Amino acid sequence: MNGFKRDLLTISLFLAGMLLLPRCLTNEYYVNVLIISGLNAIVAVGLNLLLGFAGQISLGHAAFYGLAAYTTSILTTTYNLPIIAGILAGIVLVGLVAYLIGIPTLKLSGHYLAMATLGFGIIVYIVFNETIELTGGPSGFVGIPRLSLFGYSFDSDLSYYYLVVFVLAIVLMFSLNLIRSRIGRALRAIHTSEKAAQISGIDIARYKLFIFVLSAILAGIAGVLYAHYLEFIAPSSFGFNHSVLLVTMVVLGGMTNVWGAVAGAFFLTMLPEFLRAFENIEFLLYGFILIVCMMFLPEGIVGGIQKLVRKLT
Amino acid sequence: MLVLGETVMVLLDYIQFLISGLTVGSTYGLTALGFTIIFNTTGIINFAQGEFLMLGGMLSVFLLKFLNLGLLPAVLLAIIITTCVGALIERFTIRPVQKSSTINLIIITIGISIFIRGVAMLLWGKDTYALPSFSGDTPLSFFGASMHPQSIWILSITLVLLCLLKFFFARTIYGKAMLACSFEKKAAYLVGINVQRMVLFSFMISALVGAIGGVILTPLTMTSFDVGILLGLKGFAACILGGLGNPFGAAAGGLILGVLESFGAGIVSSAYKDAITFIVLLLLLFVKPSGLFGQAEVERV
Amino acid sequence: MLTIKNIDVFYGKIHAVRRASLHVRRGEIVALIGGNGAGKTTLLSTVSGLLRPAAGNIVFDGQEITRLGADRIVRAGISHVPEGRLVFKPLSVEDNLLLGSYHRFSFKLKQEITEDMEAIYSMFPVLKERRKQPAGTLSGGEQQMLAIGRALMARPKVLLLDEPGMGLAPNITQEIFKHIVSLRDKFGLTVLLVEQNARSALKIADRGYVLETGRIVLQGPAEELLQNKDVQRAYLGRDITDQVEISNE
Amino acid sequence: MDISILECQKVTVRFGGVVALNRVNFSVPAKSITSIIGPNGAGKTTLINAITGFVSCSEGSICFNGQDISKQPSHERGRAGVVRTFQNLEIFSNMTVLENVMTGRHRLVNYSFFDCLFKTPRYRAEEKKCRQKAGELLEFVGLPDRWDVPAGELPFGSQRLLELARALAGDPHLLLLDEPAAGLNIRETRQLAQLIQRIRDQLGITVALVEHDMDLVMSISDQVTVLSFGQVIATGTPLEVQKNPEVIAAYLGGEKEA
Repeated sequence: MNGFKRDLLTISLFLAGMLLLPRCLTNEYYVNVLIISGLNAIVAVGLNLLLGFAGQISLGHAAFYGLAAYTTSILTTTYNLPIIAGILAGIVLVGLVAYLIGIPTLKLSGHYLAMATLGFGIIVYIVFNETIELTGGPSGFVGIPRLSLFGYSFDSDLSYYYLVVFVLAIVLMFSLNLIRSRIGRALRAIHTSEKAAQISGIDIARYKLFIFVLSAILAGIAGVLYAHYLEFIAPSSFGFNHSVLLVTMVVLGGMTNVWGAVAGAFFLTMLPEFLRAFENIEFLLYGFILIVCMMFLPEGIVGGIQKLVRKLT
Repeated sequence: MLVLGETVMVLLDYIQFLISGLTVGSTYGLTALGFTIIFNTTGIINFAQGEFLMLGGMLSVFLLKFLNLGLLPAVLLAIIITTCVGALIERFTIRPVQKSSTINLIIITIGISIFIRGVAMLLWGKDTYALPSFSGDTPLSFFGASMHPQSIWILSITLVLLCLLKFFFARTIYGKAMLACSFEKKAAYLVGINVQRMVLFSFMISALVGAIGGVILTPLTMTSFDVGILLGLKGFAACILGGLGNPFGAAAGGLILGVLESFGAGIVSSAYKDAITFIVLLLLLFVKPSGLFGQAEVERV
Repeated sequence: MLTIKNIDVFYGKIHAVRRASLHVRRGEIVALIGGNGAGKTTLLSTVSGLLRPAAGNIVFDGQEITRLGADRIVRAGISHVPEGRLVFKPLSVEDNLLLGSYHRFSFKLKQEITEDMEAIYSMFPVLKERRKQPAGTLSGGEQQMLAIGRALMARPKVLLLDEPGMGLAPNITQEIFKHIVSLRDKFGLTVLLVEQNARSALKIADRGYVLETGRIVLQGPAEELLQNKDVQRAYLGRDITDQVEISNE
Repeated sequence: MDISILECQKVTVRFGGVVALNRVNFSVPAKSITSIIGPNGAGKTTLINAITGFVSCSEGSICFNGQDISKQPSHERGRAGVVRTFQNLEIFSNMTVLENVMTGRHRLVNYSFFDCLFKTPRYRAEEKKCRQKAGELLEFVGLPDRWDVPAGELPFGSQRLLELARALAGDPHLLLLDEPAAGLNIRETRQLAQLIQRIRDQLGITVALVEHDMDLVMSISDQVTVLSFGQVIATGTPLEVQKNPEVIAAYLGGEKEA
């Protein structure tokens, strides 16, 4: 009970803070950065469920992000379907693909799983680039309609920002609820000891598949929101580098904590905006963060702070 | 006659595909070999393996162009520097965290690879560089198919390197000691092998092999700061194709992958040549994760 | 020659050896016996440097070796034949023996090493027959001979033997024990032997120590221990009839 | 004795060419404490692994409550009520003590994915019940406090008890313990002996254990089975087994070879 109330409180605080944030900004452009951060955070929270809680790596999550984005773009633009249909189709398709890929893939572990998800990501990336009639190829897909739902059009960046924050808050709430349930316990059990999990009656294959699909769906939700926000998408946003960036966000924020992924996503998305010379050292810095985090701070920023607080009190 | 002519043409094409496939495939094989050497002594998959190839090529270009060294000294120096980088990686990032879980080690080596790539980009920018061929660019004719002289260099150096490694692991006590570490670590300690040092050596040898692969490939394909990604991934794919942990399976996996890719590009579509690699790989992983030449033991990791 | 003083060893979180002390004199065969889980293997692994003791010290030939790495201890002259044999299965028998001489290997010594290898072959002729075979294809007894041969290739002064009879038929164990005795008689090799099979170990040993849950509970000349009823207790637990009598009183 | 809850017949397990268990017949009478003993490498842990499905047997049948479970995956056996602990402790170190036990109750907590997303009343009721039960069990095994600390921070002896509590949380019919006393001191071992007896007497759960501490085995067992080289060489009461010359030979070395 206690944990539940605390979650509700933190999420309300987070929501309030996020909603007030744009008022403190001097430059409208930053709303744009915040939206992208929020979208990345949605993917990262999902990836964290897989990576941090269930202990299964995916180096192909950007592919799910992109798959949903392209599906809704193609359906709503080329085929003029209503946006809501495009969005649903995008999310459902991603779930389906994750399910089909997941059945054989999740039998693998460690290096094999990393390789399989990575290979999947690269195949999808190549398909985005090469099916030019469908996707527009490397130069991108243009003319995607801006999101409008139930007659309301999210034309201003600010309204879109509120939408993204709202979705993120719901995703967070659900994730926290999930973690504190028997399902969350089963996932964490699989992470530490598959043997002991089995003995407790947990069907590990089923749970791995479940969380893989769920995290892909979250990536899909962020993907459709991304497409209908930017109105333009290109394969380069959904490649191997982006998959690695997503993993970096989760690792940096802290794999054992739902909030870690959010912190990591906002930090790494906004960082380039604040470092002028960043473009040149971007990679270098990401690499450095990954190494240092894994070596000295395996629980990430949020996990590290929590530990510190616990030690002090 | 027309039909016969066409058959000959097709045959010629096939020979051409085979040659270019084997050429590229041998660099995949070398990369895969690098993965295997480290994996066998430590159980780690070094996702930064591709960067050794990049460093080999880029450093050669840099030493040749900007320091005005001759081709041979530049290449040799580049290989030596890369080998040292391998040693540094082991000493400062792998050794302190050896007991970490697989997932953490994967993330660390990915971090290393991004870091090295970042440094390379900072130093040399995003341009593409060329390295002169070792012996001119005049194509040689081979059963009517044309062949770049560098291909011969690549094939022969790969072959020599394979033989040397085979000799090292099968005939010298140090090679055997290195294998011993992977088979039975505890017993390796007990016969007086300094396992820690063997791990260091394995990183150095694998960096060396990677650098040589990078150097010989560069005159044919050019190089830039990010060539390591795809080369590394394909090397890893070759590794799994041949059976993780089996050095000669890895080399064979590389050749098979190269040929497959070359035929795929020639017959199906060049656009999907990279996809072919990974589709084959995924299918293999689903059907037989132990690889074509591996034992049925997947739970090594 | 080898003195262990008051060592405490943790195996993971388990306090496996508690303040154990023992000593082995030159040319002696000392048996370390006790039920499973008593800490025998842990104790041996600590001597050979695979594990670090939390407290206490180990002195060998007047030199403190408590904190040396395993490779340095082999160099100092202690060879350990590990529990479960741990031969390098994919390597040939010959390579296994060769690696036994790893710490002293150099091209100059090649002749000498080949001679040592021949000596091992004459001791275990079956290994010579199979010298090109991968060690993994050998039977359990042959692997045990190989493991001992590999350890001897290091030319040790002290041999630590961990359960050489485990999983082997009694007659093969007997044969291996015979070899151990003859090694001591011929070369003055010192042996610290860990065995579960208390009787056969004590039969070849000069002295023995009985370990129970990490503590040395009994020690003495081998013949005395053989007669001692408490040794059986250490293996099969307190005699229930005793307990019953006590509770009836 | 009473009817058997578990009946292994001619169970054979091979690893590569090695026969780890050779036509083992082993039965556990309901509501009993049955011990499996034997020298190192005799196949004791392999037998537990075969019963819980971590190794598959190449021949033979394992019947639990009259039903053949030898082909079922581990988690289904767990759900059927065959639960175990591990020699090297497999606790969930990333969870709190209480959560560990709650995880053990996984199969008995009954709500859906949507119940937990929206924290429906059903979720709350079930979680409350689960937490309560977990608390009771923690008290039962003797861990009355520190439920909110990460399980990895508990001392070793407490982790053993925690693992026991987790195993009990699934309301098992048969509890298999793999060397429960390993690493415990004498006082802790004595407590463990009492606890095992309470598990049988108060909870009515059948217990089978592999153990090296013979004082423990002989004092609490109703029946002892002795394995050697993958074969059963004796079964009987502790007294019978202790006097059995074949058993003494297996442990101390036979007389016949002299």
